[in-house]
Amino acid sequence: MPIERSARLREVRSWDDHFLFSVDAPAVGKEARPGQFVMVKVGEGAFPLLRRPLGVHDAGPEGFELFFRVAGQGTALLARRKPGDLLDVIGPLGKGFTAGRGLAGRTAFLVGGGRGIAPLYFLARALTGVGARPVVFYGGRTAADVPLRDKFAAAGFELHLSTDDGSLGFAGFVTSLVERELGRAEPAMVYACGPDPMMKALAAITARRGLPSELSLESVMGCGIGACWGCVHRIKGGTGDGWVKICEEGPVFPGERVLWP
Amino acid sequence: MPIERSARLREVRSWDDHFLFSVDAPAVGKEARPGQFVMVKVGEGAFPLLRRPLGVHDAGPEGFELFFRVAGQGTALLARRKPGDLLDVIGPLGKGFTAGRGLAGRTAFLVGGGRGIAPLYFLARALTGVGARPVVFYGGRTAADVPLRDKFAAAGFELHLSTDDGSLGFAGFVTSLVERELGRAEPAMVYACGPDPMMKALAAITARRGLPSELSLESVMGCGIGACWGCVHRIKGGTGDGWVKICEEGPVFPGERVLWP
Amino acid sequence: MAVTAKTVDLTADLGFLKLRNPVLTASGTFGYGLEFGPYLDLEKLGGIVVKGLYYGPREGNPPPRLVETPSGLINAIGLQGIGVEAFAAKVLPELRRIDTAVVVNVCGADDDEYAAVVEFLDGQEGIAAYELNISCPNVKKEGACPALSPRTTFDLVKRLKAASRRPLITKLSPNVTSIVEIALAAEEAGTDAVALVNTFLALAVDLETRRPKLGNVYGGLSGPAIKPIALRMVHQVASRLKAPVIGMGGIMTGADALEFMMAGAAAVEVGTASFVDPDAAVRVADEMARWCESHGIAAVRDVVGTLKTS
Amino acid sequence: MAVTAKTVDLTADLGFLKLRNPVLTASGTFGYGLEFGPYLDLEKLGGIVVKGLYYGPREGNPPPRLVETPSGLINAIGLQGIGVEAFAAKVLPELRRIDTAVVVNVCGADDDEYAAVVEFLDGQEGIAAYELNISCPNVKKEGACPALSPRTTFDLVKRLKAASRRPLITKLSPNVTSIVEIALAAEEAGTDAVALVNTFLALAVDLETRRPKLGNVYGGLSGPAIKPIALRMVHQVASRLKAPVIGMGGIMTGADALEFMMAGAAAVEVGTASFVDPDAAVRVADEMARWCESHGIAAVRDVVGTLKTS
Ligand SMILES: Cc1cc2nc3c(=O)[nH]c(=O)nc-3n(C[C@H](O)[C@H](O)[C@H](O)COP(=O)(O)OP(=O)(O)OC[C@H]3O[C@@H](n4cnc5c(N)ncnc54)[C@H](O)[C@@H]3O)c2cc1C
Ligand SMILES: Cc1cc2nc3c(=O)[nH]c(=O)nc-3n(C[C@H](O)[C@H](O)[C@H](O)COP(=O)(O)OP(=O)(O)OC[C@H]3O[C@@H](n4cnc5c(N)ncnc54)[C@H](O)[C@@H]3O)c2cc1C
Ligand SMILES: Cc1cc2nc3c(=O)[nH]c(=O)nc-3n(C[C@H](O)[C@H](O)[C@H](O)COP(=O)(O)O)c2cc1C
Ligand SMILES: Cc1cc2nc3c(=O)[nH]c(=O)nc-3n(C[C@H](O)[C@H](O)[C@H](O)COP(=O)(O)O)c2cc1C
Ligand code: FES
Ligand code: FES
Repeated sequence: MPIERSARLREVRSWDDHFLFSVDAPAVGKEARPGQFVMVKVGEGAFPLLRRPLGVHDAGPEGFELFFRVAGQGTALLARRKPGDLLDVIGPLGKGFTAGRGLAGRTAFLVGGGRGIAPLYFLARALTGVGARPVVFYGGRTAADVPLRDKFAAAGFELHLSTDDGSLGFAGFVTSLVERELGRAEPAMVYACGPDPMMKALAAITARRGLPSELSLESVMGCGIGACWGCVHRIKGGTGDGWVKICEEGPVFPGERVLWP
Repeated sequence: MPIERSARLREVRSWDDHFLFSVDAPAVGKEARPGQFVMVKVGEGAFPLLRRPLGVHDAGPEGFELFFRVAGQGTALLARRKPGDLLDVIGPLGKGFTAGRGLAGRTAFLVGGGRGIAPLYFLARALTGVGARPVVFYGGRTAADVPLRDKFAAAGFELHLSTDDGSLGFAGFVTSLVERELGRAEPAMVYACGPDPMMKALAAITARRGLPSELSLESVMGCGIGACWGCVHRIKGGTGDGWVKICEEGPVFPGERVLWP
Repeated sequence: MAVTAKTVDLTADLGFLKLRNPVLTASGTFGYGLEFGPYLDLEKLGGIVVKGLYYGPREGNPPPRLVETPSGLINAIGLQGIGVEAFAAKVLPELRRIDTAVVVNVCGADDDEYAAVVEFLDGQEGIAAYELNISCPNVKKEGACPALSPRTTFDLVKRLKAASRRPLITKLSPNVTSIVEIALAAEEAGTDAVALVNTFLALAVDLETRRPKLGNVYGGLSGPAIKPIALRMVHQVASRLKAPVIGMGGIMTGADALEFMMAGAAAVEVGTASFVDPDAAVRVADEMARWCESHGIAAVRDVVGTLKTS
Repeated sequence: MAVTAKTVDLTADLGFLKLRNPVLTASGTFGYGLEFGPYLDLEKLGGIVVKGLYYGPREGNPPPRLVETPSGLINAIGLQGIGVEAFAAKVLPELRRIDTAVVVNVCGADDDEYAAVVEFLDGQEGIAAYELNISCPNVKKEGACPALSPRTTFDLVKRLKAASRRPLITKLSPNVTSIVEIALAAEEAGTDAVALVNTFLALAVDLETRRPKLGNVYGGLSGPAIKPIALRMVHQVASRLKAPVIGMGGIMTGADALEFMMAGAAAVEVGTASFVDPDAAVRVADEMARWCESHGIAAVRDVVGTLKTS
């Protein structure tokens, strides 16, 4: 988990308020595993004060990719960066998804809600790498919230789209779409990243069917390295008496261990 | 003194840490008089908090020019702006130099130290306009501190250069150069803008010879519009019991009225 | 009928004073008001709190008087000003022509001077209320001022309340262990409202000269940096007092102002923001109206004290 | 021989403790120390002040526990932690292998728990001193803590001083009217040093939910936003106390740290900065050395208390 103070931003793609950054950072790229994240300095100087956590969207020997949606001041500043700019990132951090050989020849569902799709591309590639069959569910409020659909399709992953307003794909929550597909296929694992309500619903669905799941949680993060205890979530059987540090023991947890308020 | 929230930065020239901005802002440009200044938002958002005061380097119906040297965080941020960017400026503010018809046919000395040269270009043009003969003295620590020499020369103003280290023009303080020239010519007015020590010395020189002078003072400024009382200097016969607001009654004052610590 | 920015009722009621909207300009950050004529419509303000006034003119502190800090500003102006007599002669007549509430920020080197200022101003027309500045950190040594003790606060407010024909707003200092205790003392002494916070006693150092960056050594910190502390204090005081609370400290936007109102402020003052944008106070009021519109809130006063803490 | 960054004497002497350099890591912002192993050389630190410890493990507060503000951070962690026994069993042995001063930040729900923690730790090796956290705003209601009163400060420090075999550093709260009064009480009670400041009690509001942004309602404000106030308090306390002062509050750079030392701090702690840059504390020490070099200062301790205020 090096501190990469001058990672060159190689390429920027954008769709409205969604941005895809390709970053040159071999040290980070080589180490990164699906589900891990990086802490990025979004501003220049001390404003804003804290780094922002962003999931590793993809990674390789030369560097990594980020996919983010402008959520506020920090991501808005980050979105202003241009190719050639230098980024200050720490990572890869946290424990990622388990995408082991055990899944070879089997199907896995990858469920992404909105910006939560970010870490699932890297995961889908890794699963293909171990001979598993990733089926991607990608949902948003409206068509503009699912800009990566072409990228996933082009990569040849089975892709199911949903929008709450029906402007694209299945009309309704992505979790309902998942439930429908669960009738047809029985995945060996369900991976998910998205807003808490989606994760909660999905945890319930997988629990009901006794399906193993891995959920990537979010929280405001002060440090990303386990030092501030600011990013806790209730996790069964974790350390820290119930409040477990997402940045250190997560952000990915088995669905059955995640407790919801 | 309008608030011009989106003045387009038309052109940027730079020499190391000196920058010349040409800004489209008819409302400001039309009103501006030599010696007045503008308050510029240097950052984006609330960082840094305060605007920075910058003298009007030149002005016309279409807008105005700024010439500044990077002195710290704020000017460093401003220096990053690119042509096409929008600036948020208030001005023109303050009372400028008197460059009236009374000077027609007569000589005026314009003495600029370092960045203090900024307001003197506009003044020199105005003086020529009323038929006066501006003689410009432009000094700095070293050659790199007097980047506008070509601009003044090209405009046809009589120009005397000095550097403390002798790397360009007269070797020594610009005030010594002025004293030398005072032996030869007797100006009807001495205008000056520069660091306090230079202004103080010049005030003494002109006083000794009974020459009228106008000095443009500097101070940290909170508002630039007379509201915070943060920019005061001791001025004889001003309002405010000795501590006079530079932004409102200045920044230009007759040399004999300026009191030095 | 749907709420629109135009139809939102922005009026604020302090009991003793009805305001067009809850946004006043904070003392010392808006001059005597008239300076801002060129930049905004003074009649769109909830009110103007003028710069602190002693009885006579005052020199103020030696410069430098200002230093910027991260998201903050330290000032040590030292209440330079023209005094009440010049104010009544030169400024007040102008202000009277403007249809907006004028509040005078009253200062004094001792209790008698506070009383003298109030007595003199009581003889003048066109003043809506007095804001007692018992909390300026820039005049006595190390920020000493009446607002640091419940006793001195009580005594001074009691005396001035008895003397004054106008409502009193007591302006509190944040440089205390329990601002609630001070606020309660002011209320017990009969203040009609409290305003908080004044600035935080602060220091900035120039490494090269090894001297303080301010001529007065210490100064008062204001701006966004202090907002979270000011908001906490307003919430504490508003939860305990019956008297209305006027909140301030780092308000730059309508959202900031609404946070203070949710925390319990019946009105707010905009200070340092007016230096950055001379029209900030009016913008803040406009942004409030638009927020109410987008949230279907017909009267901004319905927001006051609605923060849920359980 | 000319001063170079390498030859600058950075050692700091607290009397009871000699430090490699004046930069310690502030409690609660550096975990138990080991978390930072991957990011900096722990043996380049002046010392490590570990996260606050109660006797037993603690749950801490419900999330959200952090909110960023302009140039600041509000936290309401609530001292979640493993307790001293687990600390002694799992962490201390690791820390003993590192050649750096380890200071334990001691917490307690009441005086007896503070005493129990000290008693237990007195039985452990590899601890240089105790920092008494009598100033955490995040555990009791509205920030209540011993450091808010000279009396409770005096009583607690006196009792712990008598009980402890190690030097005591009393950590003070900035949420007081006179921090000098509290510091003097701690000194009179026998503290070996004081550390200031802890965080400022603060509130952040979420307009949309109308709830506080922190699960604990109030939290503690840290970071550059508070530096000017912290610096003022350090200057006030250092001018009055004989005991050494450890200064902190918003230190991000070597220049910031040197300002605290000029104001009278014998050493400093770096807190929030370690979240932004895990190696911040070592960078701060390096920047100090370079500043001394460029100013021909052979020993950084010669800077302490050199601020000229007249
Ligand atoms: C492990 C992890 C991985 C993430 N990966 C991605 C990603 O790949 N792409 C992406 O677009 N976003 C991702 N996020 C969310 C991202 O960190 C936040 O959107 C970002 O920090 C918001 O910062 P801001 O300054 O733009 O908004 P702010 O102004 O700071 O906040 C805007 C809103 O977002 C909330 N928020 C702030 N910080 C976080 C946070 N860390 N997590 C969740 N909500 C937050 C605030 O409470 C507020 O409601 C991730 C978060 C975590 C914890
Ligand atoms: C009326 C007026 C006109 C000016 N015109 C010009 C101009 O045309 N070109 C130009 O380059 N500069 C000009 N200045 C100076 C300019 O305003 C400062 O250099 C600038 O504000 C520094 O801001 P900063 O954030 O870069 O530096 P900071 O980090 O704010 O300060 C850097 C150093 O400059 C000092 N400083 C800060 N503000 C001021 C100030 N307002 N005046 C003097 N010193 C200050 C600080 O004390 C510090 O020592 C003018 C100043 C005034 C008052
Ligand atoms: C330059 C300056 C001058 C001030 N003068 C006064 C004053 O005369 N009387 C007073 O009660 N408060 C004075 N204050 C305090 C403000 O009224 C206000 O309480 C404080 O600045 C916090 O609000 P803000 O963060 O919005 O500026 C002054 C503040 C500043 C920055
Ligand atoms: C997340 C967090 C946790 C903290 N925990 C403790 C603690 O356990 N004990 C303590 O004495 N101070 C604690 N503090 C206060 C810091 O040690 C320090 O006093 C304060 O943050 C000011 O320094 P800074 O501005 O450099 O962060 C904590 C601060 C933060 C931000
Ligand atoms: S973000 Fe600091 S501990 Fe997780
Ligand atoms: S800068 Fe505010 S009064 Fe001059």
